[in-house]
Amino acid sequence: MNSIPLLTLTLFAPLAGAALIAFTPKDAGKAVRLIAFAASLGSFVGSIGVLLIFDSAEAGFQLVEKVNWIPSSGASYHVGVDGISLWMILLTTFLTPISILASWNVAKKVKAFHIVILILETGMLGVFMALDLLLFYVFWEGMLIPMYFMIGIWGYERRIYAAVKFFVYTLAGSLVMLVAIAVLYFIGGRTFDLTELYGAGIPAGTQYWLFAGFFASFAIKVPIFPFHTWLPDAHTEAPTAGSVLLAGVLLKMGTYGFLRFSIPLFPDAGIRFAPWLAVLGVIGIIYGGVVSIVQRDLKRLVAYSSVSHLGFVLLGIGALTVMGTTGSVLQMVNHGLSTGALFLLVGMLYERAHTRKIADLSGVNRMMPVFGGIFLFVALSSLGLPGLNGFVGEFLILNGAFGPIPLLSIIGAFGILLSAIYLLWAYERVFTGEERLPEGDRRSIWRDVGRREMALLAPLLVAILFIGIYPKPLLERIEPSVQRVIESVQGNRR
Amino acid sequence: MSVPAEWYLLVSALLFITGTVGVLIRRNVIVMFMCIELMLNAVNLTFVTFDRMMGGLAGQIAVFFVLVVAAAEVVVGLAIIVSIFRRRASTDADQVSLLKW
Amino acid sequence: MVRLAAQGGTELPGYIPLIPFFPMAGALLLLLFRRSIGRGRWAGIVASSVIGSSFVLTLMAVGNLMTMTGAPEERTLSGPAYEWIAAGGLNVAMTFKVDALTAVMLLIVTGVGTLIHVYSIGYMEHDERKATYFGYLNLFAGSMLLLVLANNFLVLYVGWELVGLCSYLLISFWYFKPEAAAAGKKAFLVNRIGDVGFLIGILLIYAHFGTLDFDEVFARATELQGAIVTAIPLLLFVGAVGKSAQVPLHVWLPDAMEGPTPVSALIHAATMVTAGVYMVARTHVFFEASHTAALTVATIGAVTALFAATVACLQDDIKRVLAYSTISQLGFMFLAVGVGALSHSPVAYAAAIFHLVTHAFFKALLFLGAGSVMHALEGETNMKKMGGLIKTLPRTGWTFIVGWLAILGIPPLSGFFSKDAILVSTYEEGWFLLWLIASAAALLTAFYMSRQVFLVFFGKSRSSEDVHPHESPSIMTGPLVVLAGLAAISGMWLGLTHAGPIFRLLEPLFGVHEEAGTEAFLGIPEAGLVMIAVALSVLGMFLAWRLYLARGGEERRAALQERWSGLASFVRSGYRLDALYGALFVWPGKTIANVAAYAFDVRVIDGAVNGLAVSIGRSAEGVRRVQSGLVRRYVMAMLTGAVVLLALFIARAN
Amino acid sequence: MIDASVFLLAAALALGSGVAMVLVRNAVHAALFLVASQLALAVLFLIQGAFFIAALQIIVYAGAIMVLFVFVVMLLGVDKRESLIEPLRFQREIGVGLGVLLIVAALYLGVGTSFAVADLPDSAGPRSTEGNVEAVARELFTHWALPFEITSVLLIVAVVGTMVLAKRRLRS
Repeated sequence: MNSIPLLTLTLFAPLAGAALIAFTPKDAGKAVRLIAFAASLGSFVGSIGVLLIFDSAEAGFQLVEKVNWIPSSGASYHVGVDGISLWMILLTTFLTPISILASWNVAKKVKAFHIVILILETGMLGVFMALDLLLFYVFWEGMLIPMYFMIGIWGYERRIYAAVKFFVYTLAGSLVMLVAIAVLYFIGGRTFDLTELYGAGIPAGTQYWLFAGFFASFAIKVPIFPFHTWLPDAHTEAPTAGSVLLAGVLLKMGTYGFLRFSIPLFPDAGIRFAPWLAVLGVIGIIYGGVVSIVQRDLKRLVAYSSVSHLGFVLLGIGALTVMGTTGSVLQMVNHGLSTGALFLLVGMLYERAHTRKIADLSGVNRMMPVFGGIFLFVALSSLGLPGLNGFVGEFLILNGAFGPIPLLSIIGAFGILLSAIYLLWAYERVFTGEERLPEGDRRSIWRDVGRREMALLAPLLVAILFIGIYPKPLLERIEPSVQRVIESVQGNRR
Repeated sequence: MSVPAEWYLLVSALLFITGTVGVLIRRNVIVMFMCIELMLNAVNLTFVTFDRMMGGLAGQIAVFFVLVVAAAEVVVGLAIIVSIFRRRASTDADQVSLLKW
Repeated sequence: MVRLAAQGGTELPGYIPLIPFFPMAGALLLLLFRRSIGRGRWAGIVASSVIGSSFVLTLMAVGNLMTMTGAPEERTLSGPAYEWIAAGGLNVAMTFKVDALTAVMLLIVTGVGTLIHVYSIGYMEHDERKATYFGYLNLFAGSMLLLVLANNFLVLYVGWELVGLCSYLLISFWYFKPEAAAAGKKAFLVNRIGDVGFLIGILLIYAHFGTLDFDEVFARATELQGAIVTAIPLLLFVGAVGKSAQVPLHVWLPDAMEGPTPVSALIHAATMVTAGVYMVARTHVFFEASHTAALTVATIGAVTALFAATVACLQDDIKRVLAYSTISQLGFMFLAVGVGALSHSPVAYAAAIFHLVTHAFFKALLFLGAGSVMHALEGETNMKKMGGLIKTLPRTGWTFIVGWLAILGIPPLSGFFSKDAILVSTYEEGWFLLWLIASAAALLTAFYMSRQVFLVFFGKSRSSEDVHPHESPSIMTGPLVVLAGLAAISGMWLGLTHAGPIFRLLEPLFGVHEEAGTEAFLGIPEAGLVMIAVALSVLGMFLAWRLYLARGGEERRAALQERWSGLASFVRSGYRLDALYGALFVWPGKTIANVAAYAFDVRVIDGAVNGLAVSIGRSAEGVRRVQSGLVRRYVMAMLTGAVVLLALFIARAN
Repeated sequence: MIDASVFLLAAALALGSGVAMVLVRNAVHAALFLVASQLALAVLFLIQGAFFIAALQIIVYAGAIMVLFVFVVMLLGVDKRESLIEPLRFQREIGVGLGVLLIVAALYLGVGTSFAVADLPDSAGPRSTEGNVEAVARELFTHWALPFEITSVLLIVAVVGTMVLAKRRLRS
């Protein structure tokens, strides 16, 4: 169909960059950064190509590539995109160069850092592209390792604890999923191929168990209350780039997994458990919001807000309506942009103040008005202000969920109140009021947003505004694929 | 009337058991090593016996390879013993228990 | 606004989307290039001309509207600007509609807005963040225009939230003052409480109609059955209560006075806070369907009018008096729409909008006048430190007096006509109790406004020696004069009788007023009601004169103070509602959050996770002793395993 | 009959010296007993017709490998005798117990089963007229050529590894 294996190129461009970096001399920091940036940018260009080729009218998988991998076990290198994964891929390739740019000041083991980040990108892209369960699993686990090193080596004070917690927690979930994959392999006719496994006609009783197996892995990744406690630790201790990619991309893998695997593979179980997913989502919205309010560490606050935001995504998926689920996919993108940007900003703040404690900061706006303005803008996007991206997703989710599960939708609507409380209160304490810092060399410490920082923030801000005002290009590509998933499930309802 | 194959096998089994018990109860590493050699020999006998029963040559080839491996193993093993002895002046297996936890 | 051109043969003239677009673009320009535009008066000039061009476009639209022929209902301009959200059956376009009600609102927003922009040029002369200020102001104007132009609940909601944002930004414009920052946040959060109700109302509407377009929803509004008939209007009203600062969500508005005074005039008096009234009027079909909802609106309106008026009587801050006054006047408007919905009375609706218009004029005038006074006194806001300023600030003083008489309802100034329309229609539709409450509020209004005027402009000067009041520049007094003119004549012009232009204009929306025989409750004819109202105003004025201007006033005040000091401080603090809410919601909320975050999350959930890890670690600690490092033990373990396996094989073979 | 008696003799020798090897306290004696056992095994190979293996057994095992053993024993102190005290609790008892269990199992299996290939050719050789050594060589260098070559790699690795391990550090 397509002569150039665009997906494969996009997928492995970062890995090639990593290999190249491995052969650069140790002290060539600048070259390493440039190679890494170029490689991730190459991947981004590739994904833009994918976007251009992508046919928005087609609901199924496109740009499919399939090569035998382990023929004896029916595993193949099978990749493709649909309207759901397309945006996840773009989000990944969009955020990675930004993260690399944001890490320009990382001085520790520069070479290893960039190798890790590029391997991570390939892993993340693979998760979103894979249409073969075994391939998916390999990428799913594969990206765990670079993230582990990223947190463990380049993190803050409690990095080891956070990294181990993250790793063990996620791995524990994945193992259960691996068992489920193995069972599915034998039940579903000895194949790992997703397109063949869809509609494999698994008996409902078995579906429940397999759903539970996949749920364990995805629920931890999302994370769903009460499996969320790895998240604040990992996000807070990770270096900025790590936090951005964790929040921006990794968390989406859980909700993406529900949409790509759990629900279409096990439609009966999907219908049965979807309301409970929504319930967990609403618990996440409220709980995450409430807990965020009283966080004392700005980065931790942003981390907890992710729990709340992903609660919305889960609510939309649990609604099992085209509108709600389309909103969820959009919200996944939105959260990646907004929370990614928030982590970048908190990172920049830390670089200057060397503290993230809310109580230690005050009146920052006075010294860095541009920075304060950008922070407010992103916070507003995160709290769902109409006209910015967050609102579109949240409204679609709430409106889509209102039909089947009105009560949950109403409770979820209070999430927008909570997000306003925690974000604006934090903004008030950190950015407004009287500045409380030594006079000394304030100018050099509190320089406002620099050129490099602006360059990496600006694309995010533009995207946030664009999606808020004109979400159509996204929605019209997401909807057919979501519709396909929902119809395959709802059509199965007996 | 030739000797039935089962007898050979029984001898081989007994030899093997002897070697095993030797490994368990002896503490001199060198002797333990010898016991392992005895076990290998017992297995060789089994190979040859089965080979005769099947009427082929594969068993004898296998014995050949076992011999080669055994030779290599002995050489490396004894080297290890020598270097351990240099450090600890002992060939007692119980004295070497650092590789744990 | 990415694609502005009207698409595909709609009736919407291409210039309509430009009305909100101009200020929005202006805002973007000012905020992005604030450094280069920030010098001199350029920011103000850009912002004013942008909003001015919106005003011109509005005039075009109104002209267009007036020259239309056809049935009154069809005299509208409407259509989508571009498709916004479309997914899963939901299809929301940026649809705009200009009808009579919108036209009125547009004129106020752009007209009064332009005046206040111009005034701000003078007022913000010395502020170094002028460009930011004007950017926010433009953003507000654009959002408000979006709100009133919306022909769709979601677009309305967009404008609704955006004006809330601008209110937040402008209240905490001087963010380095902790009070200002806190006030802004409070405004946003209290508004958000209302917005959540509004949002749920929208969800409910979509669930039942499958669309959010005004025309279709209103046309089918009577289809509703059951509890939802009441639920929808009440939820919408929750939004209105938050936005329009009605009891019990009014607490943000007095604090909002931390913002620059022109902001108070534009956002917190003339335009944004009236959005709630506009919304209820716009969705009146729902309110008419539910007696409960309509009664709630009218009652809350009346109660708020009285409640806020009592508080206003005891404020010493020149702006806080006006803030409470605004709350009270908004209560009048809600009373009117409530009565309109209760009794299906077009006159009452029209009276609400009429009052909205006149209030916009005279309250903006009063706020700007107060701003001018503060400007003259270098930021002083305490009325106890003013007095006799009519001599030094003649233009400010006389225009302020026009506003004062207008709000009092002294004929023939505008407030007289609009307030009377409300009181009369309330009375005539048979809501005697509500009329009584409103009349009491009117009496108090006369009292506190007179008190303010007497304290500020008459009597002896109480300001400290080193303050030398000076009249504001003409760029500030110019708008005052224009507004004073409007406040004076707009009543006569628009609504001299029930056949006045404003009543006629709104007929397509609310229905035609039928001059039925009025069944007066106590047999008081309309003329009598009017005289009662005027008498009350005069009485209020007289009381204030006795206490604050006449000889012996001070002693009388002292006596009252002695007798009622406890009550007075209670009322002055706004009935301690802030403290009550603090104890009722904020404190428990923070406690719950703290417990959830530091006890539950850290101890229970994370405790379970870490506990599991620790217990696995502990058990591993025991198990690892098995690995003794003793080779012979290992061999024995292996052999034992082999023996067991062998035994199993033998057992299975038999 | 000759076969049987040779078998019995050789088997007894192999087993007897095997047991003796386990029991004697002196390492040199143990090595000598092992040699004896291996020689007896070579006889058992011989009477089964595996001439080549029998030769290898004597040359490589009883010859080369055992020399190495003796060499190391001598090197590491020939005079040391293993003490009779067993430091590991129950190690000896359980070891012997397991051995007994295994012997019982082996006897049970050996007596209880028959492979029903009673009339094997007694000095079997391959079916062809070729001698045993030629047959093994043909097989080894045709069918098993690659594994055979790989053993050379193994041996080289072993030699190098041994040198590395046993080399004294030259640093002072």
